[in-house]
Amino acid sequence: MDRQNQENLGTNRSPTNNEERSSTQSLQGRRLFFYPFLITFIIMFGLWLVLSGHFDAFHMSLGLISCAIVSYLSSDLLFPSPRIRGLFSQWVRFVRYVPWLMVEIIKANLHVTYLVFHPRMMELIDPRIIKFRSKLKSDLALVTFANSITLTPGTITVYVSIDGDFKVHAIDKASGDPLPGEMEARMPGHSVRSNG
Amino acid sequence: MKITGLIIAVLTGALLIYATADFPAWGDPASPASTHVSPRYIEKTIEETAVPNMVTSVLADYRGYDTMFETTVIFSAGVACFLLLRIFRREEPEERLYRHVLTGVTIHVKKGGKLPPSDDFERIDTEWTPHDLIIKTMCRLLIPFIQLFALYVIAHGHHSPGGGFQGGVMLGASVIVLAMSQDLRTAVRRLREKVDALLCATGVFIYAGTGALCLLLGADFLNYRALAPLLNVDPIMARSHGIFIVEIGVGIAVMATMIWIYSNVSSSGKYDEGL
Amino acid sequence: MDNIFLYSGLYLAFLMVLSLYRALFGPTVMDRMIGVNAIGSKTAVLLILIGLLYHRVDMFVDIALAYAMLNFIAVLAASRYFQKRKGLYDESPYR
Amino acid sequence: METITSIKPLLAVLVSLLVTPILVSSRASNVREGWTFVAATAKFLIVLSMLPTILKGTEIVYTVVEFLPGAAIKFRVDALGMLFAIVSSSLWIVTSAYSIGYMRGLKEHSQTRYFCFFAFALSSTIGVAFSANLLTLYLFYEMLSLATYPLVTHHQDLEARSSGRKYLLYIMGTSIGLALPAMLICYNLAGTLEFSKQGFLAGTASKPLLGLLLFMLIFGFAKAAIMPLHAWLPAAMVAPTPVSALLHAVAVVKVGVFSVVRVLTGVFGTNLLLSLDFSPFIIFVASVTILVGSFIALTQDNLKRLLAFSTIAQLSYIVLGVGLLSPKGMIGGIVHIAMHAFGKITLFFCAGAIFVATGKKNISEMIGIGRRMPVTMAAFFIAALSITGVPPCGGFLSKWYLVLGSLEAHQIAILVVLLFSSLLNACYFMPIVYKAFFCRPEEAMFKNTVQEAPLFCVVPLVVTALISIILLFYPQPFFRLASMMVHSITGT
Amino acid sequence: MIWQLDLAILTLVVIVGIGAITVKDLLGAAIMFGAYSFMMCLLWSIMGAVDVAFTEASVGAGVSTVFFVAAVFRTTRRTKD
Amino acid sequence: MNIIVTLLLFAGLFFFTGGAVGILRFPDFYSRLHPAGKLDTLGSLLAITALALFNLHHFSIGTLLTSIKIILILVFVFLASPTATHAIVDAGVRAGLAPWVKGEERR
Amino acid sequence: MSQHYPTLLVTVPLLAAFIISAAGWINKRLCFPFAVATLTVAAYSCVGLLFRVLHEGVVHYRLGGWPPPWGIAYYVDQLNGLVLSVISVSALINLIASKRSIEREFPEKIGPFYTLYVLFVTGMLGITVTGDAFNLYVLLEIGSLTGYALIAMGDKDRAPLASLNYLYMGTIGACFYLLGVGYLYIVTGSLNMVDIASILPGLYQSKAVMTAFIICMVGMWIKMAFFPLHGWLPNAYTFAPSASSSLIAPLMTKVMIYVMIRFILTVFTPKFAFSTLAVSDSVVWLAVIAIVMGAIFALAQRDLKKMLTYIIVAEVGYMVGGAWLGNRAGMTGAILHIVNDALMTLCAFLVVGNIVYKVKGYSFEDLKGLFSKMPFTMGAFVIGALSIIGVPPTCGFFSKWYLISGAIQASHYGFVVALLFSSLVNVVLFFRIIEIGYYEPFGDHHGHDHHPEPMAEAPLSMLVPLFIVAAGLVLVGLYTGDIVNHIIQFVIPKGLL
Amino acid sequence: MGDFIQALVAKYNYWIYITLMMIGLYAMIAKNNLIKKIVGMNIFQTAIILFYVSIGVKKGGTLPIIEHGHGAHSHVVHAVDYINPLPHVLMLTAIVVSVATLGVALALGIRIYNRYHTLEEDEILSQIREK
Repeated sequence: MDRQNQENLGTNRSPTNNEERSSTQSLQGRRLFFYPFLITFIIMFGLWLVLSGHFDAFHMSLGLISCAIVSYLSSDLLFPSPRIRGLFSQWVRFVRYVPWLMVEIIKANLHVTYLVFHPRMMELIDPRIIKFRSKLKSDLALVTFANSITLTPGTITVYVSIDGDFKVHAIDKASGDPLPGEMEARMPGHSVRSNG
Repeated sequence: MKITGLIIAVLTGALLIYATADFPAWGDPASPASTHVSPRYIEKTIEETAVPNMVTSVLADYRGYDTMFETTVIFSAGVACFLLLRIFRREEPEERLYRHVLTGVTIHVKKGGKLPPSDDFERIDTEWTPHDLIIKTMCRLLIPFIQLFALYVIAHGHHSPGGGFQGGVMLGASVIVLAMSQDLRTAVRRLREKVDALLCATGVFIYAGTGALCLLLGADFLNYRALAPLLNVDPIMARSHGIFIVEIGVGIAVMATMIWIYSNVSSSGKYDEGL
Repeated sequence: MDNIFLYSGLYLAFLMVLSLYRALFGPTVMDRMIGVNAIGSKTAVLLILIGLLYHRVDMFVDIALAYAMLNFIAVLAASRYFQKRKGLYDESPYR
Repeated sequence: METITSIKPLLAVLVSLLVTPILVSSRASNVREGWTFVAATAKFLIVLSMLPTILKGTEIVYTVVEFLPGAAIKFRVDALGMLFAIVSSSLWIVTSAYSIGYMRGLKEHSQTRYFCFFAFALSSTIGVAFSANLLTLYLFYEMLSLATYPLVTHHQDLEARSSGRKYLLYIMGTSIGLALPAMLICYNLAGTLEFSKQGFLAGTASKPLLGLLLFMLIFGFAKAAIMPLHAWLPAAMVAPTPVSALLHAVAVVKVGVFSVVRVLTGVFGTNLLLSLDFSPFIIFVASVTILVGSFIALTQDNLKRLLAFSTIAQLSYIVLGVGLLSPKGMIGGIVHIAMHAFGKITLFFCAGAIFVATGKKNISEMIGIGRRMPVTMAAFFIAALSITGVPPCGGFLSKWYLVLGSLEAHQIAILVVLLFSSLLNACYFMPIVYKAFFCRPEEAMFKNTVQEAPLFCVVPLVVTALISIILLFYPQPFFRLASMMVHSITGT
Repeated sequence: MIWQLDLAILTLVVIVGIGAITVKDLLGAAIMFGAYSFMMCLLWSIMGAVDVAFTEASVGAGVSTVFFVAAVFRTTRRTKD
Repeated sequence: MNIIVTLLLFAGLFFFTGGAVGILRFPDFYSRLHPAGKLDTLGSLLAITALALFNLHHFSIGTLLTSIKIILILVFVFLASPTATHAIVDAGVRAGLAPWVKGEERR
Repeated sequence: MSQHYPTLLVTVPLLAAFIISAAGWINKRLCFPFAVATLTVAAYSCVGLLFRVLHEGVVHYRLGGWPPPWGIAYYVDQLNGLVLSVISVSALINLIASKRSIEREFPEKIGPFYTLYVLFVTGMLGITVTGDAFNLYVLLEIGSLTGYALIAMGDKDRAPLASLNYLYMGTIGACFYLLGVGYLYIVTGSLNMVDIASILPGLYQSKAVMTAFIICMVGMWIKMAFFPLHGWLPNAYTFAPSASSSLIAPLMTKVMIYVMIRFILTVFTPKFAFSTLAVSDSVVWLAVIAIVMGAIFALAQRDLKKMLTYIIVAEVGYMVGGAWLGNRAGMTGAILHIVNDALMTLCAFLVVGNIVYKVKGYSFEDLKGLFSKMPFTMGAFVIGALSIIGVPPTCGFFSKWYLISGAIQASHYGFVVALLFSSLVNVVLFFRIIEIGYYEPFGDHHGHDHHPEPMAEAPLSMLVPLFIVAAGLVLVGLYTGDIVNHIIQFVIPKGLL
Repeated sequence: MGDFIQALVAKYNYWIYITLMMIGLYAMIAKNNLIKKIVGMNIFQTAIILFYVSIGVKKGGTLPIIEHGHGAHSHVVHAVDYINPLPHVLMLTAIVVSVATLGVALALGIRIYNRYHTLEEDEILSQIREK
């Protein structure tokens, strides 16, 4: 397993990240690697506790070992850049975002269900492809946005470029119109990424 | 051929259906299969091995010998795929393609030419396609969870369904997901082919080695009871722990083999971008 | 309650038949994928239902979870195929 | 009958086998031939050393391996076997000498292989002679077939190839197709394969089955060249002449006949054959072979082919003699093994010597050859007399006994056959001799200068011709052995 | 064992099985085979064989299908039957 | 409790039905993905929540953990399902499948 | 350690396979010594076990310490011991003999090749030694899987397809076997062979048991290439690399015949197989057809290796027919022929390996002039050929002897005729080859060698094992009596006359 | 008729497995495409697994994992209450074997394709014959 190459597989697009990575190899490297590791470890261990349901010493120690292994192997996948600033605020935004999304999803589904069971469905639907550019920058934000679009009324993300170009398939005109709209505004990571 | 196949299939089926007449009814608790050998497994599993999941106890202890060979089957399948498909390219191709990671510009390098050592370029094949952002990111996020779940499955084989094999497959699958969401080279960079092959052998070796260790400690092959003094527990717990050790071995072997087979099949032995 | 679960399960099986129609009769491979994916999402629910019918949900949850994960992998693999082979019906032989 | 255990039979068999590695490894021809002589002499001496014991009426037994009860690799030296062994081992010495002359004279290739397989063949022959049961006999019989194949096909040309095919087809086909199953049936019937004085098949099966077995065994050992399974013998004449001489006048064909004799005496037994009245069948088959063989011989131009057909006819004398089942006839038949061997080998030697000296194969090309090769042709004449059965040669004795035997068995027809065939013999031999010496000068194809074949060729044939004569006056050992044999099986 | 569900899924299994071998497209066959594995997994859960179901879920639904697709990717989708 | 569970379950089944019917009725591949991707997800959401709730019937730490695990499935489905949908639609686009436009035959 | 022989002989190769696999990644040259050492230990254990069995009777071994119906147990009797010894020894000999050709054919993949080689041997040994019906299936799959891979590495054009066909047929066969075991399990509730045998007598009339028997037998017949089911064998063995074909050809079919005999004798007693189920006569007739057809197909071939494969098909007919004659002699013949045929086939295929190594071909064209070019190889070939033909004192004769006498005792003359017919055809087959090697000048029509080489014998490391095998053919023939009296005799139950 | 229905209810699982097995076997023999044959092979193997699992089923039995088993040695376990675990164990092995076979078979298929550029058996055979 070599760490240098691994960095590459993350999505370090900006030159800033590259510079950071070269500094990673210097003295700071170990410490910068440590935080993602630790956070991954904590998340993983929380998950383990939920999964396991056995709280005796044997299983707990197994849990520790397993979490350590996973963190060692994959913490860089979870946190491709060693910087973890702003993580917390992102999470807060995310938690606020989810309930809103839920409501949207239910609305979306009712809409689609209506279409599905409508006897003259063929006349109602009018599929089209909408293109727009999102202001979001980070991968994660883009992906969350794209998935949210997929989950919400009559739209499916067809293509996202790394620069935020979206292609969306909408089932009818009404579904496609409001994009990007409110959803983008509510996205976690929208504000955070501005410093990148 | 179609008619022949049909005739053979129907004949076989007829013979088998004819034989079902003498079967005990489906789900009959008094059938020989349920009364002859299996009751001991059910009633004594806790007493003899301290493992509530009797499938695990039978799998890894009562019939642990089968399972050892089961793992060997997987291992040999991995070796077989390697033997059949792997191509070690000796001669340099006419030209190589390098992609600048940041801009996506592709550079053609003629035979003999060289790029300055840099992380910004990666070697690609003609087949290379841009990564899909959504898939790539989501898989990146999911992989650690899949891995943890797989480890959980291996560790809790005693109490719930699952065990080394299932966990190993999922561990392997996590790497396969990585290979699919990005490309095979990435996955191979994380887990080198040689390491993978060695892991594969190690996993099975752990299993068979545990058995042989019992042999060296004076008991029959795979009789984990003999491990008791070594692990410092009573013989019944020794069986339980023995099962656990073995499951780990199975997990490692299966994981490595799945990755091995996938890498070979998906790149037809070239270890390029793969699927 | 068991009966409700049982009939829900049967109903899910019926829905699977509907999805299966797409899986069987295409017309394109993508349609099949949709059908199979739909079957997959129902299967996860069905697995938990079975667990409830057995009164041993804790044993089935793991399977359902693993199942959900791996079903995703299968779909992923199939879609990856089209990322590299850009033909719906015809194809270029691999060299 | 007393028996003693001794390893001598095994030694006699092995001695020539043991010498083959040395033959293979030796590059120099002199060394090779020297070792051949050593082996041949040793073999002859070992065989001879057993003679006194046998003459005392004791049998020598040695079991090598026992595969299953009653079927082992086992040697038993009795009078009949002794007779055959003496004949073949003594003639090997002579033939070795002759081979040297012949092979060197013609500058043949692959001489090492030739000598090796020759030694191998002799081992098998002695093995057959000393075998104590049908299994051992079959074993060595097959070995002999295989060992002679490279000898027969020595020239490696197309003719040799087709002859080799024919040879194997006949020999191995019959032995596997007929003799082997017959042997197995015998074993299943009797539980043993050990030759016994009264035959081990007595009282084990019905007449039709026994008849079938007899048929299978007689024709199974096709080396006896009983018609219609004779065609391999003329074909095998493509071999170098020493091979034809030793193997197709002595070893191979005699092994066939010997096997048939063993079958008749050791497997079935005279009493059984008499009681079942199988004798006419054997006699009929043998008579037909004698007459047809002789007639065909009359028409041949190639000298070796003529000799081959002559051999076919002569072999059936032996079968006929034993088939008569009368003591005198049997003695005659058995002694004929020896008599015919010495006579026929001389004839072959002569044919070979002519070939070496002149390159001629056909009789029509040999007119006047007596003037060029007087010694050879004289020997030829003596041997021809012996084969025809005219004094002063050994052949007369055996024919005489055969005649007596046919009278004893009240088979006048056989008497006629014998006499008629002798006449035929004279008809195809005498013209050759006549033409060789007493042709008109303008007919003669050779100059008058004496130019014999190499010494190594001539000496052996002179020796064998002399022995043919001597045997008339001193046939004692052979007669003694034959009568011991007959005595022991018939009790008279 | 829940025989009602069992019967329902068994029927599905047979249909999918026939589908998998009749589809005139290897990728389709691979996908159908994946569906077949889902069904089998369900079937085994219904019969109470959780471990087998787990294995089938991980192997059949996950890895085998991926292998199939990978192999089809490396070969061809074309099939005459 | 049971009533809530039943209602949720039935709602989930309703959406599942919508998904299945939608897959059958919609005219082309892209539009079929809408019911398949969304309705099935929501159906899963409702049904699985129902089942998780039902599992808390006999409350204990064990059942609670089990319920959380069931919810984890849900989380996973929510993460994976849109991704899978996207993967399929991406495949369709790359395969060159033209979207259905109004007025065409059903495909 | 001697009480652990039964497990050592399987686990030592198994453990070593993993070490070899790892060693292949570290240093390729380590693989061969490891493999040799492993198989030597295995062979030593096998022979030691055989002697122990001869002295002490049946050896029991409990794996994991569990008593038999619950755990997996080994019962090693004389039959196992004999077959085990043959397998391990021939595998060892072949390993040494094929070192050169392996190194030449797969220079990059030596490690995996030896791994699979040793695993294959493990599978074969395990099948032979195990006393558990299901365990046998797993080991069978090990043997088969490794076998498929080993075969597919041969001829670039043909071997993969042949191997894939083998895989299909082999899987059907193994699945049928598994199905049969399942049928037995459903009526007996046990998987242990001895335990099943003790329960079965009350169930002989059951349709399920009958079907189980038939299905098991059909499965094994597929695996052993019994005539109508032989389709996979000729191509698979012909196009395999010489190291694999000389490993698999002697072992696979023979081991399956062993399994069949084991099932007839131990699991379903002979009484059931031969009396209750009145099919033995038809099976023997099937064997007759197998022998005749095998011989005829062999006649039609134009290359040596394929001809040998059809001879194997015929030989399988010998053994199946012999076993199903239902009497002592026939069964003895079948068991003896397992040993002999393994050696004979090994000898023949080693010869082919040598020829391929030197001449790079095995069609009849390539054999021209080989007697002068490779006299020692061809000498060994002649011995092997004689044994296959059935000429005393080579071993082939004696098994044929028993088979024929068994057939005579059973009054099954069709089988006698078939055996004799095939012997005669073998004479034709082999002497045809000998003629080509003997008469035709070397490199006559064949393009690649115009200047005749006087001697181009295979290297000594290939010749010596070949000679050992050839000598073994004669020695086994000479000691047939001992083998039968001290080993095989005890295997066959007293009830079988 | 009544008997038949009774048999149907008691044995239908076995019959379905036989049907599946026939499908698989038919595909293996009759199909021309190598990968299709592999699919058939897997169906065939799965059918057998189904058969085995069916053997293990017990009416009224629960999963073969002891309830409340963690450390509780006190309560008595009755064999009737649990499904027979042995077939499950065996079938785990069989599944593994089938996936191993699948891997090797696919590898072989790829090799064949790389050589002949087709997966149809008849086309491959005709290519071989042409040579």
